Amino acid sequence: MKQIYSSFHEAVKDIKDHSTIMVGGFGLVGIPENLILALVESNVKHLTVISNNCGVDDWGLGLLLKNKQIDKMIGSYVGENKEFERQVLAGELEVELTPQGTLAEKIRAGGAGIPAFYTPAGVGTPIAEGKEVRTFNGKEYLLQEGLTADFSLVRAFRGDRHGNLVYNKTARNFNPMMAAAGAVTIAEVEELVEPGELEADAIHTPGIYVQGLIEGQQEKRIERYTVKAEA
Amino acid sequence: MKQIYSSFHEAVKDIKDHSTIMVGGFGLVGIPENLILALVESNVKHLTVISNNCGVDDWGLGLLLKNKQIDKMIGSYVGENKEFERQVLAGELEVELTPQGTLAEKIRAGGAGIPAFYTPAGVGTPIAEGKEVRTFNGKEYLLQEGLTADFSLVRAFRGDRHGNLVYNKTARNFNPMMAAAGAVTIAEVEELVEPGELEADAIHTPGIYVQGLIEGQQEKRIERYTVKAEA
Amino acid sequence: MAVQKDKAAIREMIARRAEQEIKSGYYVNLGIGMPTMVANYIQPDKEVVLQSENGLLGIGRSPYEHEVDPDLINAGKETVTASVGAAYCDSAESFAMIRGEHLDLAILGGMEVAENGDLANWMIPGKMIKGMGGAMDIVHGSKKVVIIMDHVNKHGDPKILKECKLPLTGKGVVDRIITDRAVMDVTDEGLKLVEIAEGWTVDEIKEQTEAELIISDELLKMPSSK
Amino acid sequence: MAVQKDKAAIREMIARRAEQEIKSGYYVNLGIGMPTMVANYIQPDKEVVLQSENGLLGIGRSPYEHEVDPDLINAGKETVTASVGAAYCDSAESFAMIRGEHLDLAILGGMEVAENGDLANWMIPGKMIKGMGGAMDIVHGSKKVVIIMDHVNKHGDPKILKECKLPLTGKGVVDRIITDRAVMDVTDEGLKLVEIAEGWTVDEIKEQTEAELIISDELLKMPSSK
Repeated sequence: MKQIYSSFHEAVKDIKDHSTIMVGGFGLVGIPENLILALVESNVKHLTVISNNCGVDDWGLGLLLKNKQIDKMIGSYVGENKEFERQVLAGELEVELTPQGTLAEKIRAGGAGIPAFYTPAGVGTPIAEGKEVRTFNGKEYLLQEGLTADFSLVRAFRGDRHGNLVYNKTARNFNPMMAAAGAVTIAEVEELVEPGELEADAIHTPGIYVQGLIEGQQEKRIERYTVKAEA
Repeated sequence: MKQIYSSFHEAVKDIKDHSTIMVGGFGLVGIPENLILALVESNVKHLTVISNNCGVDDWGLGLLLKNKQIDKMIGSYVGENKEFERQVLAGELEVELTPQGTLAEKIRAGGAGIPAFYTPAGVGTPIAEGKEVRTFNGKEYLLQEGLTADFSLVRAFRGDRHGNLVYNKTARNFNPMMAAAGAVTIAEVEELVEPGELEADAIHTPGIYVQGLIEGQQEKRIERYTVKAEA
Repeated sequence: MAVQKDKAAIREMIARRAEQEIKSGYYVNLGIGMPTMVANYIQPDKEVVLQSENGLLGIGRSPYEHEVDPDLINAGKETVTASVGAAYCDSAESFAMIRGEHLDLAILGGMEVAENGDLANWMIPGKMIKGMGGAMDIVHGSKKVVIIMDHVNKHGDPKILKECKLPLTGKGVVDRIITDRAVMDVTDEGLKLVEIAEGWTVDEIKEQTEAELIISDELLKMPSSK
Repeated sequence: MAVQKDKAAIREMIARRAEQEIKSGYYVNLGIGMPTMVANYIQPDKEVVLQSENGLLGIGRSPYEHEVDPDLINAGKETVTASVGAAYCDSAESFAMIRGEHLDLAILGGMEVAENGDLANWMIPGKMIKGMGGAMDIVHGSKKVVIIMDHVNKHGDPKILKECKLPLTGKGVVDRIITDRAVMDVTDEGLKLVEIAEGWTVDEIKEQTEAELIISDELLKMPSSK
């Protein structure tokens, strides 16, 4: 049975200054909302954050940013956040942009014990600078290395006490790879259930990747509310 | 909607001499039984077969072997098959042994457009001969290239007319990676259902990887029947 | 307001022309912005599966208000629905589909395209870099990559160039360019003009295109927006 | 029949000693053959998850006849059950767990082990090669790799050597060796004898071991099979 935290404060208390953390989510979908809030409260500093995006100004990772807790951000798209732009231009924040598919694969590789792999994305672009280019079957590829983290914070729909996780719809995104790539993975779940309640054939993250869990209620803010007018 | 074949004969009719085929399964579990039988009947020759094992003497890929349809076998364990041994010793069959995890990852890479990756398995062993060895973070790794096939034959539990597949228990094994790595992937399913019947969050092989499907009844032979005496 | 309306009409014309690239049975990735609009014009008799790189194979229409699920968005972060027979996956699997060339077609926006198929569509030096998102993967991952964009920029300068000036998204990745004025193919011989919009002459298009244009022997009229 | 019984007793003794390597909360991969037997001796108060590289995290006991499911086997191809809270996965994910060092312990059989931790357990030149299966991945993929085997071969010759003669499965991968006569650890200083079975002297073990043995200051008695 995995550790079940009694508070979000307790869940993040081992995350120290200068840690590298992965945070699941695409935009604001599938982010571990309360773990992020607890990190803001903990006031831990000099974080390297690996996440596809960096939240918006007043929600998600944007809150860590506003509180100046992040030294370096590794992601693929950071355009939703004005404070991000200000800190980069002011030299307060280092940013490493990585093509989204490469980022996903680097994290997957990190969790899977693959130190490096070749990918076509980025050949002939600024991303290729300083990277090995190698030809396979007449096509050029870049060498990219795997990514791991001291802590991974993920958000799942349901999780059981063995650490098995199931995600909902597009809230899955980067969460499963990050769960595998964190030395310590903390899962915020919408619902904590008993072992055996999740269908063994339908588990997205096997429990081996998860060190602790906590149930959390999600706000699930929507960035681009887009609807069809009722007929 | 994907092609639904009316017979196993029709399903394999495009597989010609000298094709490279991947065949799902671990031991006799999760093998596409009727597609293999149809290949035997088709009498197609000079196949390169990529599969973890090569069946047993009278079932699965062993039938293709007995009928001398295989020129080369790429797998990780071929010890269950006496005819295999005879053909190798007689120089009739070429064999390329690959560590099981490396084989799984090579097939996953092939389907995912990754031409090559590094892995620790095989460093300092006969597997490393002729392969690049490279050090990352003080540890040695081998370069291994991705694998693809002209045809992949997989066996699923349920499949829908969009090609989405779900596997049962340990019959999943190599099937999902092979489904993605075949230029043409043919799925033998125990039950064909309508789109929408499979839970969208629980699909193992998204339909994009599958070109055609056929329903087939499985014998599911057991290699090592092991039971606990009833109390 | 007249200009506004013209802009919308032009975007619709481009989107409708782009829709013709989509054949029944195709798996398609539509980029953020104008490419997303193409979905609105897909002929109902075509069976098309739209992929969203955030992990959805089978994007459906926009939800009615009561259907909105905050866990269900497209790559542009808009709330969407899933089509019948859709499948969700994680981001690594989603880009495995893309990188492994399982998609038939990607329709993306562009800032600059060069005659050799180079594409620039993600950064302008000196301006804040927002990031490439999935674009650098998607340009390598589809059997056909179509760029839709205005033929010239707001100053009237060409966007279809001999060489891109902006940092690249991908090298030699574009197959076809569709603009408000023309359709051009990247071929081994060079950039070939294959369709021209009503109201424009070949000479005018040549003038508005920095890249050398080969004129197709079978030059067609581009369908207008009406 | 006496020999037969002895053999079984020796295997049980090794398996029971190997079980002591397993701590509560561990994820463990047990190799095919004698290592699989270790599962029979896991203390009921320990919470242990057994991984099977063919795609099962959470191997349960053998099935009763009415429970047999041909789609549910272990890596030794024996029918098994799944434990409560088990998860199935594909082979790539299964080896991602292994290669990514998510397992706490692997217990495998061995033909030869060298004092530097080299392991040979998959092929004998001149004999038909059956294949390495998952062994070459598993030896790299666990926080601790324990080899269980007879101390000497059937001719009485050492199997724990200065250098392996057989083709390797992995280089410098073994952490601990458990035999019918001793327990040895691979350390930076060399191979260290840490436990010795009843009925054997240190000198006898040294004689039966080609590798140079460092004798632990805290040499323990190996638990006997009773």
